[in-house]
Amino acid sequence: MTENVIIDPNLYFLGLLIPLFPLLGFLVNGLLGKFLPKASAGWIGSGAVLASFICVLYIFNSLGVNDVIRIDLFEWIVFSGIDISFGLSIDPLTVIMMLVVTGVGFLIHLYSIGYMHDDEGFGRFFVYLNLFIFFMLLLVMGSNFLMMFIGWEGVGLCSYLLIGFWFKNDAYNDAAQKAFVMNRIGDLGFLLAMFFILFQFGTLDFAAVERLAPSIAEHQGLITTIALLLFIGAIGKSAQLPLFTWLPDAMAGPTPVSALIHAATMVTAGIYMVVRSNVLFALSPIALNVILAVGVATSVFAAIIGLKQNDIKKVLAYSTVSQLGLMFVALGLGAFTSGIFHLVTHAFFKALLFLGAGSVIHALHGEQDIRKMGGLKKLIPITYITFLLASLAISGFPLLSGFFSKDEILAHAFQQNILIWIIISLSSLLTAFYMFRLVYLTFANSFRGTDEAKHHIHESPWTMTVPLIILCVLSVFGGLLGLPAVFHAQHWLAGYLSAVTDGSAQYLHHAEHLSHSMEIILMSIAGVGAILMILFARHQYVTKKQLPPADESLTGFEKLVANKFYVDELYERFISQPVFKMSEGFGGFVDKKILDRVVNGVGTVVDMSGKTLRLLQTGNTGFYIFAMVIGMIVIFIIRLLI
Amino acid sequence: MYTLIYTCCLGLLCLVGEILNLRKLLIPMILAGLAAIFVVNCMEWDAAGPVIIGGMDMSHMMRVDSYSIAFSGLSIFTAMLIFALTGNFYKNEEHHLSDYLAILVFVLTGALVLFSFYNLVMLFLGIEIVSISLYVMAGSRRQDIRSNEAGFKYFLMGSFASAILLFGITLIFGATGSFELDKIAAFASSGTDSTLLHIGALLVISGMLFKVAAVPFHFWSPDVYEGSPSLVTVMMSTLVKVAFFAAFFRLMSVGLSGIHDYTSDILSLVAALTLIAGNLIALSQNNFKRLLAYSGISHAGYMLLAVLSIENEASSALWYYGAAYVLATIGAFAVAIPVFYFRNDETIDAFNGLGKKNPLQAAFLTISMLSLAGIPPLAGFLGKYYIFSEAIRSGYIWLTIVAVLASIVGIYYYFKVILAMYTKDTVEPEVKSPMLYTVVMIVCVVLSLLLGVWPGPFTNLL
Amino acid sequence: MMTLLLLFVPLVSALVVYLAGQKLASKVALGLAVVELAISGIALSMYLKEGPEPFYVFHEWIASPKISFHLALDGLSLLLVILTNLLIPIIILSTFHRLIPNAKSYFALILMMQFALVGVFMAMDGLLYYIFWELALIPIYFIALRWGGPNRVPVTLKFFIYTLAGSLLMLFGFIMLYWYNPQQSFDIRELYNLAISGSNQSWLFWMFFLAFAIKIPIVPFHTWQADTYREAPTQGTMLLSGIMLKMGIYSLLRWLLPIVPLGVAQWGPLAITLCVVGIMYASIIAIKQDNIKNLLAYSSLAHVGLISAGVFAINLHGFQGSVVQMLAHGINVVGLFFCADIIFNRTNTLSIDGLGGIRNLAPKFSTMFMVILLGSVALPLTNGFIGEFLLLYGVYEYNIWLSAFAGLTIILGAVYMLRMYKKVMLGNTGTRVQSFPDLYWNEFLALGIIVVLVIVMGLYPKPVLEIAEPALQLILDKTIVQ
Amino acid sequence: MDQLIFYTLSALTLVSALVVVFAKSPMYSVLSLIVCFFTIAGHYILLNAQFLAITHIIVYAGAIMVLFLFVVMLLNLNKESEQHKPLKLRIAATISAGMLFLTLIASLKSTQFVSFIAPPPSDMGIVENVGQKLFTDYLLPFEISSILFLSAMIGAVVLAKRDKKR
Amino acid sequence: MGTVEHIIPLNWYIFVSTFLFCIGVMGVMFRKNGIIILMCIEIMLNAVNLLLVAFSAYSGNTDGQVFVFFIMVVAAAEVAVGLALLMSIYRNIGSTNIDVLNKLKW
Repeated sequence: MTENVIIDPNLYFLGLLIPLFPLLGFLVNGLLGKFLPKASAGWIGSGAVLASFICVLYIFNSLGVNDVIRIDLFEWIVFSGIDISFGLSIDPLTVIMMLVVTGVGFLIHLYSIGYMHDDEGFGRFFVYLNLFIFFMLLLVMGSNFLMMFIGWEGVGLCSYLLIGFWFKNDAYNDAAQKAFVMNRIGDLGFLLAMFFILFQFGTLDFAAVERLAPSIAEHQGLITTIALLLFIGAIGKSAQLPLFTWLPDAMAGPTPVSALIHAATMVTAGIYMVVRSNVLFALSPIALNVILAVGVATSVFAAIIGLKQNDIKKVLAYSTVSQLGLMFVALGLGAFTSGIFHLVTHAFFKALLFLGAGSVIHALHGEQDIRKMGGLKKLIPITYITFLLASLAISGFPLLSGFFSKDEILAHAFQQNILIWIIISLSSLLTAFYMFRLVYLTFANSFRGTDEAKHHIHESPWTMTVPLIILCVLSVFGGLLGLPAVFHAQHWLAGYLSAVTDGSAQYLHHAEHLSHSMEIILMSIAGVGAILMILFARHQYVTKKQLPPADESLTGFEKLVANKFYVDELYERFISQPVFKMSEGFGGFVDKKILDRVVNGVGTVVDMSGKTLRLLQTGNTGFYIFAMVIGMIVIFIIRLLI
Repeated sequence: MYTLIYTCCLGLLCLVGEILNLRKLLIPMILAGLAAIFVVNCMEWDAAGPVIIGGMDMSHMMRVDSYSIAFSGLSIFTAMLIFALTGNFYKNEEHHLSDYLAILVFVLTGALVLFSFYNLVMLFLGIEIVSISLYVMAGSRRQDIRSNEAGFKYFLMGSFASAILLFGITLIFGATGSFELDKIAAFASSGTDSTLLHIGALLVISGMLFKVAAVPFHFWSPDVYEGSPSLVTVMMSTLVKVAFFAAFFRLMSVGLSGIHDYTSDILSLVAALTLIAGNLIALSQNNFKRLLAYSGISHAGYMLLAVLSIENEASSALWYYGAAYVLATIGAFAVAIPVFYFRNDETIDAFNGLGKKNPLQAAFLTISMLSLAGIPPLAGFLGKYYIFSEAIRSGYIWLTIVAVLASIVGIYYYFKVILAMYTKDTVEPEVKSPMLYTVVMIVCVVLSLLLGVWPGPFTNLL
Repeated sequence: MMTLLLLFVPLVSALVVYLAGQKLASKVALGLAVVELAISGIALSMYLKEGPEPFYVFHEWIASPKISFHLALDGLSLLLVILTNLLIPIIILSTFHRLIPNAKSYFALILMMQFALVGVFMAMDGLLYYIFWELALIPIYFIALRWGGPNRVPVTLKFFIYTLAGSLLMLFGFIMLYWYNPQQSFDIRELYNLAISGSNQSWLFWMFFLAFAIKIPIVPFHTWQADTYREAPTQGTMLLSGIMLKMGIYSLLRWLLPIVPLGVAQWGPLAITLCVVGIMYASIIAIKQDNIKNLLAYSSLAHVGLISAGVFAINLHGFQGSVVQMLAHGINVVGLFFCADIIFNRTNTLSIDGLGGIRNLAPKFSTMFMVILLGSVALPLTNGFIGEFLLLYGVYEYNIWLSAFAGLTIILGAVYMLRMYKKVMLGNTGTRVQSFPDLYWNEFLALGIIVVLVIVMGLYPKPVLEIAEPALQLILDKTIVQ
Repeated sequence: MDQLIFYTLSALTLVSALVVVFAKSPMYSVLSLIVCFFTIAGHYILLNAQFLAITHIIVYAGAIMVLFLFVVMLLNLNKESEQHKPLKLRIAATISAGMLFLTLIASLKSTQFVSFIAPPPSDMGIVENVGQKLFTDYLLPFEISSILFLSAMIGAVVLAKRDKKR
Repeated sequence: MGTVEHIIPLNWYIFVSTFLFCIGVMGVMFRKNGIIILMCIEIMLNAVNLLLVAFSAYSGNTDGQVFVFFIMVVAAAEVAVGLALLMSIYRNIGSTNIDVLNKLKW
């Protein structure tokens, strides 16, 4: 990899501005919020993000494929053996992520203005959102692992704050806390990984680590440990098995939050991190296989659960988990670019889906159960159209963005392991099915709610619809970023990210490239499969007008699935409860009954012995003299014997 | 030497003063006299020659050296503090005042003899002067049955102990053919293994242990301390205790140093017992004087460490500890006696609410208690430190550990008093403590602070 | 000169405050504390310019036994002195808008405490240090005793005797050292170069370690802590948790490791294990605590466990981490206890059950509370993170598994802290929360300062690291056995 | 001859002492104590301490015992049939005293003495020798003992004289 | 007369006086009448005196005899004070039984 560090004051300055704008927005809204008119908060927030989006665009077209901008602000933790600078660096991968973050971020800000306009916490919401954007940018821009970790935990904090945004509701607060703690579990792994790296290489700087990593290639154990610990972090952040349960609960937050944090950006941080340190992973086949396994398992598992969810946002949440799994499959296969590709497209259509869902919920004044919806296609047409297209994209309908990105991953899987190809194709078929189950139940047929509710339904304001339309466009044409060779176009994204991924290329075994015909066959299989699934869903829910039954009527496997395989309950039973029991045991028993008793016991013993000895003092002179005599006798005897 | 003579004269003067009806003047006179004697004593510091009487050298009887002068100075100063308290204490029994004062002065005389003795005869006489006078003083509240009891108990056990002491002295005489410390020391260190000497030494030590109230010869002290008039208790627990210890130390370090190995482990056993028993029993006491009696026993234990470790510094450690102990105790009593008087109660509850009613007194009593407990930066702490340091230096490690643990226990009962003052409440009115008492209290507390913060002049006194 | 000023200004101020009378006491105290803070600021600038030399004070105090009035101010001491002088004004500030009976004694005692603490951090003669160490115990005892909660008498007495028991053992150890020292003195420079046999060193190690372990406290010597923190008045708790337990950790660094390196080599592993066990033990207990002060007490127990673990890891990273975390923890815990006090002052309860929903009554308060809380759960860009990162890294260098276990603290810490925040601040308005006026100016000021410190230290810890490094390097060299 | 005297005297001494201890009535105790003292005086004479013997008789038999008698009469204790301590205690007392005796003897029996300046002058005990000693070497203690007397005297007076007020 | 030290070994005197001493000790523990106890103490003192005289006779230096004088002095003084105390007690409780004296204990 030939990175040439360009020192251009303008770019340096712009790069610095990118995170500063959201920070500024955060400070302004946070500190001066109460002095400004309520509405302004939204515009300030959005403006800040827009500003940094523009900066990103500028950098995007002025940054060559092999260029890197390094922005070293100041020495952070520096003394013997440790040298961690507070610095940012911008390379193509970063740029892509920044584009997603700021671009999608801006649209969602805009959307939120409409969505949240009558919420009492309007200002606070944008404060948090800006803070999130700031941390997310730090995450993707950080020039070393610790900087990334700042962003990493920062976004965790923001997600905590935003999930619990409506803090009066205890359930929401629990969800928020759950999210934070589960992320923390991953973070511990990340932290330990950093210790290993720091100890091995004496630095946490990405470039340096990438340079030095091969030196320990022969220590498979070590490198695998590092990679796996890092991956644990990714698991926590990107909601993979077994730490995925927080994400569905995280839907407690306002819908734009779900769109931004829990679909488009934050949850993909894990992917970004793996790609960022792809060399480390590439050096450890074991780690890659683990990733692959986890990814596959997650994608199928989540897809299955998705089949039986009736909360519009929960369905999307599980599909997110499943899609993230798919991305990890890509990474596990060593197809880092494909992972990023799917990340980007997914960001588009999943954000769109959430926003659409938000628009639906907005229209229905907070109703989220799809069994109480239906027939909305005429009432909120824009939402319907965009939502439909997004669903097509995610289901892999030919020539839409999702089709290409997914297909690339499938192709890689096919090259390396036919079995994996089968499994993930299955999961993408499932995806297509539950997505359209969702679409049809929501929009098709006739409204199943009360007339009173129906009366209130209306299309959302432009601030909400515009982002929908833009995202819709993106998710339709997003595929252009990575047209496969079949279309006689070179894969743009792959080329753009080559500098990043080349480092690892040499360590990955490359199966021979598929023949075009084979690729076309695969594509058509996937496309046809998707379409068949969609038709099947239509048959089920439109023709037969089937309705998902009430939860309690479910039995057997369905019940299991509807209850998410009781994973939450298992964790509750086997982790939380024991810890609480321990807490009570330690606090109530060990601490009070044992340790404290021992300490007090000493005191008691001393006191009692005093009270006993005291009785010798009988007050009888005869006895005193007697005692003295005995004492003397004892002395003499001691002296005689010794 | 002159110190002794003048003190005797002072005692006689008291009696004369009685005859001349100068009761009012007595106490000022004594204080002035003691001050003068104190000066004289200090002047002897460098000019201490052999003791000459009627042209005869009495060096075989007593020697005035820095040791005796230092302790004399301390005890004279103590006596001044105590006499300052007598005025108000005895104001109800004026017709006996002069007698009491005279006897107390004679106690001081005996103490002076004890500091400078160089012959077992002198030791014996000194002890007896002090003891007999104290028997009287302890029983001096004749209508008070408790006082009688205290006096008689003290008398019985005291004379019993004296008899034992005498028996020991006799055996030593039998062994060495002399009463002079020099000769005894010479014989003892000559290495001739004489059982007579050993047994005699043990008996003498038992006698001394009784006088300093060490376990198992301590039984008299709590009862006597509790029963006697408070002022006498002060006298016994401060001046006299120090005097006996000084004598004990002199005996062990000069006379019997030759058989130190023979006596040391007996003594250390006794010291350990004393430390443990004294502190433990004190925990459950509710009567202030009795509490101080037990605490006095435990302090005897600490001082025994000094007696055990007979190095040069040990004497100054003993002196310093004695000083700290004396100051703290007198300071405490200077607060306590008026409280007892006004609240007519000698238990710890008498101090309830003192923190609110008399903040000054409470604060000073607190400081005295802290000093007794050995909390820095008060004198009590440095005193303990020296004693421990010397003991460790002389290799009594386990004994010192016992002492340390014991002093941890000790803290508790000193704090009982403090807690009573600050956490309990009372309906009793404020205590109006006489001016002289306040003065004494302030002097003691200030000194024990000074001694703790700036001990330079006093630490290497000897 | 500077050193003596630093040491004696608080003592004088204590007297002044006592004489100032009940009305003025608090304001005078605050003013004088600020003066002291200014002095330490000057001292800092002097240190940065001229290094430790100008702060060196040596007078013969007692000839025999040789005890000298020997003060010095290296980086380590300087930082802790600054921490002390920084927290005292905040602590005093926290009493405004509160009714304090017999205020003059209260503030006089607080300033006495400051005097003793500064002394502890600057004393370089064993016995002098010991005297200050003990002296620090008296004021806090009386503060807790006279202004404490309903159950204060037995609790404080237990605390006093327990800690004093430890320190008496330390005194014993010091005397041993004195006689081991051929020059026969307590001068730290000589104590650092003693050649003591391994077996004796392990005795000495225990004598000192117990004293410090009780003071810090390290599990299982902590049983006095929670009760005392709960019963003591808030300012007392702040002093105890914010500064006083730093005495213990500081002493580990200054008076234990370099003096008995062999003992440390022999028993250090046990000690560090105790610390790590303590971290998990305390964190787990904290989860289910109902009383806020108890919860904070246990959390603080967990934190100091980690700090001590870093010390016993015996490497520069651990040391640096412990120093940074000492400052961080001092600041955060004071802030947290102040928040607890604010809650108690408004709702008259500290039981989590009765509380809730304060968030929407007092946004300013809850925001600041949140920030400080994040600092104590070691979120990046807060002071807590720097400390815990370095500490865990130090422990990692010592032993990977230990650091993995110790690392659990960042999970458990999040659990109990957020649980507490959730139950106290969020959710529906609790039964005990009728009206909750937002921060008064003094509370806002105090918390504001703390919040700023939390962020600033997290953002730019470099100065702290640089100041501390030489001293720590020296200690490390003395500790590592060849 | 001397031996015979010695043995009889010693026997008398011990027996009379025992009588003092065991006698029911105080009066008997007093009288037997007097006997005991006289026998001890006899011992003194045997041991060439003639002057001491005289003083002994004067001081003890003459002064102290009279004092005892006086008090016994005054408080007419002789009537008061004193009930003894419980048997247990008395046995304990006897045993402990016996043990003390045994231990002492056990440790003293094997004593060899400092070489004596033999033969001692047979007139060492007569007045001028003792007086010589007393007023030269022992002048200081002699003076000091006056203080003792004084103090004891005052004390006795203070304690014993009836209060006018009562 | 006056040659006893050549006929009778000193040990006999040690024996006798020790025995006497122990009788005294026993008496002190045995009786509870103050006066008798006082007498027993006198016995102890006299045992000491006897031993002293014996020693001085055998070692032929007068110091022992001189010491006896002082013991007598002290004995006299003690008796005086002791009886005085006893009187005042008798005045208060109408008895010389020392076992009554146990108001002060524990």
